[in-house]
Amino acid sequence: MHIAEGFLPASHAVGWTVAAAPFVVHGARAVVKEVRENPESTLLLGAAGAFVFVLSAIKLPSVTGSSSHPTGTGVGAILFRPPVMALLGTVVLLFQALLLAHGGLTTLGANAFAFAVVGPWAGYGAYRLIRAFGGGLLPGVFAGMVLADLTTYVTTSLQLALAFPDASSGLAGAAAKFLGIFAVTQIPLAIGEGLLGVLLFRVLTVN
Amino acid sequence: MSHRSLAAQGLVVGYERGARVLDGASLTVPAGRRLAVLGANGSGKTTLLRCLSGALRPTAGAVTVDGTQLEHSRRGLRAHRQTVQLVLQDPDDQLFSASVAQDVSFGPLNLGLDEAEVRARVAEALDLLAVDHLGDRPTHQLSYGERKRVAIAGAVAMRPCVLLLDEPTAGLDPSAVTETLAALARLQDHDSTVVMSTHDVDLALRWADEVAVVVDRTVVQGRPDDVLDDRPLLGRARLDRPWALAVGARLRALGLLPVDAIPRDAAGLLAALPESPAVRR
Amino acid sequence: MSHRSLAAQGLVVGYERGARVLDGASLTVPAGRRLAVLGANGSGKTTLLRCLSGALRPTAGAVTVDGTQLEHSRRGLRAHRQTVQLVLQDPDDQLFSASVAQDVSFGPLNLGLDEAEVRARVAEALDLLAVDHLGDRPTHQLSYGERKRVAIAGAVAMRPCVLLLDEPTAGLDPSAVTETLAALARLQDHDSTVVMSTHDVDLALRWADEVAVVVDRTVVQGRPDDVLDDRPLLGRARLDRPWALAVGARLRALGLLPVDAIPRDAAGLLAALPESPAVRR
Amino acid sequence: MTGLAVDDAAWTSAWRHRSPGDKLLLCGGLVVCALLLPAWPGSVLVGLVAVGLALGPARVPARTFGRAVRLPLAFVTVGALTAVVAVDGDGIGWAPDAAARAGSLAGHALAGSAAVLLLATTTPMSDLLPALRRMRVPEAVVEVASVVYRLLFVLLDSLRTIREAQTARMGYSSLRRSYRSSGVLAAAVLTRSWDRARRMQAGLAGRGLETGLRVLPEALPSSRAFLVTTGAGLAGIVAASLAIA
Repeated sequence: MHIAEGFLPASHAVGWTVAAAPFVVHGARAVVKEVRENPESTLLLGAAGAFVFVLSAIKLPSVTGSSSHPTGTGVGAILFRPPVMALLGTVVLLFQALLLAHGGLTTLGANAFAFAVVGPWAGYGAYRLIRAFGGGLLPGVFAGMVLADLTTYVTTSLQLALAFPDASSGLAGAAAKFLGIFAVTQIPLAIGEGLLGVLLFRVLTVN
Repeated sequence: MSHRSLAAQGLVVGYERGARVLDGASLTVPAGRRLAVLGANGSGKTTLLRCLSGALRPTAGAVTVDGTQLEHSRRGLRAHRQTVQLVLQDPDDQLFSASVAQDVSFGPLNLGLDEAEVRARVAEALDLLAVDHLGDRPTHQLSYGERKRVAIAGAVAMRPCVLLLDEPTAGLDPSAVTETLAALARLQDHDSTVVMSTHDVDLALRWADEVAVVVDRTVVQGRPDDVLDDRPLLGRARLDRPWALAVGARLRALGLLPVDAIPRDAAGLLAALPESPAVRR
Repeated sequence: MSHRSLAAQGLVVGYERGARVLDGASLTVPAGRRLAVLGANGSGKTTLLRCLSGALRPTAGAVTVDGTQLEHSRRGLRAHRQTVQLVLQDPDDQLFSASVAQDVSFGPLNLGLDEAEVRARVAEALDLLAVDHLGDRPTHQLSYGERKRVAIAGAVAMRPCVLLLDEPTAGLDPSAVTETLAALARLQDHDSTVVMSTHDVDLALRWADEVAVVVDRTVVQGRPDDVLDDRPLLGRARLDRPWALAVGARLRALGLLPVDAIPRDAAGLLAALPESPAVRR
Repeated sequence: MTGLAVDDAAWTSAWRHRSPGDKLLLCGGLVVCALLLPAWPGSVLVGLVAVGLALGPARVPARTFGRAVRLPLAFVTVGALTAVVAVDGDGIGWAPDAAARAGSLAGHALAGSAAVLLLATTTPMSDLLPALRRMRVPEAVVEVASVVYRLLFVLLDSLRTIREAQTARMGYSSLRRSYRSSGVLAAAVLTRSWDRARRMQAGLAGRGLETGLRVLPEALPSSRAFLVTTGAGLAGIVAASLAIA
C-alpha cells in the first residue's frame, strides 16, 4: 500500500523526496551508463520494469480469501541489484500512481524511499547475507523477498508515524498504531511473497 | 469421457469500453460432430469460446451441457472444467512449465490423481497429439506448430468431453495443418467432441460437419455447404466464399459435375470430375 | 527511393546447435517485381530474409544490391538499412512504443532527418498502409492485423527500395489479407520492391510474379505456375500444390479451358471458364 | 487486448489532444493547492474543480473516475482514522479535534488524488514521458520508462492468458495449488519479459537501435486560452480559500 496523494504534509513530502533522490539519481546514473555502453539494454531494463509492475498484479493466494499483491521489489533487487531497482522501482511507482491511482505524485518521494530504496536494499542485504553464510539460493530468495516486502511496509508506517505523532503518546504511540495497521497485518502476506519467490526461482533454476 | 452436447442460448457479453461483443448469440455443439466457428478477427469468436468454456461469464444468457445449465460458482466451474476445455490461439501463453511432459501433467496433477494415473494421462495426451517424442524437451525449444500441439495436449490430458480450439491451424504450414487435423480426428474417435474456430473458410468447408458464423454479435449456424454459400451473410461476416463452392457451382451448371455433387476440396473436386476426354501429354 | 535489385549468392548459415540452416542458397529479387519466398515452417525462410536484410551475417556467401556487395561493417549496414527493410512476423517484436505515431517516427529519426521531414514520412507511411486513423491510438489497443500493418509502416517510413516481409498475412482474416495486399500494391507503385515470405501456396500463386521455394537448405526460384506445379519439389518442401493449378490442369485436359490459360485464383478460373450452356435456375 | 481503465480513458478523453504541458500545469497547480491550502474550503474547491473538469469538458467516464478513486479512498479512510486515534497507557480513544483532523487529512488527500487522476485520465503516459525530458530527466531513463509502458500491456496480457489457462486446468482449486500456480505464473511472466526484450532487440536492429530509442512526440500545441483560464482559476481557488478560511 503506497501513501496516497496529498496525505503527507508538504514539508514531509519534500523531505522524503530529498531523502530518496540520491538513491534514485544513483540508479539513474547506473542506467544511463549501462545504456550508453549497450543501447539494447534499454529494452531489457524496460522489460524488467514492466515485470515488476506486472508482478504486483499477481494475486497472492491467502487463507482468509482476502487478496493482496506482492511488492515484487525483492525479486527485482536480487535479479537487477538495488541501485537499478531504485530507479525501476520509482518508474513503477510513477506508473502505479498514473495508471492505477495507487500512490501519488507529491508522495512519490516518500513511497520511493520505502518501496524502491529501503525494501530492495533490505531484501538484497538479507539475500547476500544468507548466501555469504552458506545458505542456499532458495532460503536466500525467501528471506530477501520477505524482508523487502516487510521493510517497505515498516518504512511506510514509520513515515506516517513521523507525519502524524499520536496526540497522547507521541511518536512511539503513532509508530505502534501504524505498524499495527499496515505492517503487522502484512506479515503473513510477506511470507506469502517469500514463498512465491521460492517457487519462481525454483522454476527458473530448473530451466 | 464421452461426447456431450454443449450449447449456449442468448449470450450477451458487453465490454466495459462500451460496445457489446455478443448480443443474443446462441449455438449448439452436437455431441460427437465437428463444429467450426467462423468469423473475422474481432468478430467475437474467442469471446464465444471463452463463454462456452466458463472462463468468461456472460452478462445474460446461459451455457448448458446436456441440458444442465452451467453455474458460475466454484463448484459449478470445477465440474464444467472437467467437461469442457478451451485451448487459446497463442501457445506461448498456455505453456508455462519448463518441459513438455511437466506442462501436460499440470492439469491431471491438479485433479489430484495419483502419479501412475498422471503419467498415463500425459502419455496418452502426447500420443494422441503425436508429440510423444517431445516429452522431455524444454517447451521453448519447440517449433510453433509443436508448441500448438503440446498446448492442445495439455487440455486433452484433462480428458474433456468437449474440446474447444481457438484457431488451432493459424500460422501453421500445410503439413502441420494436416498433422493437427489428423490429431483432431483421433480425439474425436477418443470420444472428445471437437470445436474449432477459424477464419479459413476453405478449411471449415473441408473439415466441419457443421459451421457457426459469428456475425453482427450473433451466431448463424447450419450446414457448411449452405451457410458458406450464403454470400450476403459472408459479406456481413467479412469472410470469403470457399473457392470449392464457387467453382463447384459453375461446374455443376456446365454439367460437368452431378447436380448433387458438392465437392469440399481439390481432391474431392478432381474425383468428381470426369477423367480427361482429351489425349494426355 | 527506387526499385533496386537485391540478390544473394551461395549463402551458408550454420546454427550453433549443429545443423546448417542454409547451405548454398542463392536468390535474385528482380527490381520492381513481386517475389514470394515459400517454405514450410523451419525451412529457413526467416533466416534467408534476415541475411538479405543484413540482420544476420552468413558464414559464407554474399548479399548484393544492384551488384554491390553488402559489407557487414557499421557503415555498410547503415547504408544497407536505408535500402532494405525487414518486417518480422510478430508485430510485437517491432512495436516498442505505446503510441503508433511515435513508433513509426523511430526509423526516420535515426536517419537524422529533421522534424518536419520525419512528420511527413510518418504521415506518408501511415497513409500507404491505410492506418492513418490509428495514428493516435495506443499500440496496446490495436488488433493483431492493425499491429501488423503499423509494424510495416515503421519499416516503410525508412523509404526502403526493397521491403522484405516475413509472413505478412499469417493469422489475418480474409478482409485483413485483402487490405494488406492492397497496401503492398501501393508500396510497389511507390517504388518499393516487395518480397514476402509465406507458406500459403494459393496466396503465392495469386500474388507473386516470381516464387522462391526454400527447400533442403537451398532455394529454387522460378515462375509461380512452373515451380508450384513441380510436385516432387513441393513434396520435399512440405508444401501443397495450389488448388488452382491442380483444378486448372484437369479443366484444360477436359477442354474447358484454353490450353494457355493458367488461372491463379477462383475469380480467374471462373472468368476463363465458359458461361453455363445449361439453363440457369 | 484489454487495457487498464484509467489508461483507456486517457486515450479517449476529449483532452487527449491538449498539450501535456498545459495539463501538467493545471493538475500540478491543483495538486499544490490541495496540499497547501486549508482543507476548508481549499481542498473542497480543488476536488470539485478536478472532478468537474474530468467529467465535464474532458469527458472522462464517471464510472472509470469513480472506480479509480476507490483505492486512494480506502487508504485515506484507514490512514486518517489511525492518525486521529490516540493511544496511551490507559487505552485507546479519539484524539482532540479528531473529526476535524480526520476531515482535513481526508480532504487534502482526496482533493490531491482527484487532481492527479484528472491528469491520469486525460493524458496517456506516452505524452507525459517526453515532458519528463524537458524536466532534465536523462534520455535513457525516459526511454526505459517508455519501454516499460509498452511492455507492461504485453505482459499483462500474457499474465491474464496464462492465469486463465491455469485456471481452466484447475490450477487454483486449492490453496497449495494456487501458490504453486502463482509461482509458475510469475516465473513464466519473467521469462516472457526477457524473451520480449530479446526479440525486440532483433526486431529493432534494422531500424537503427544502436542510437537509442528516440521517438518524435506528437505535436500537441499549447493553448493560450487554456493557460489563461488555468491561471485565473488557480488564483481564484487560492483567493477564495484565503478569504473564507
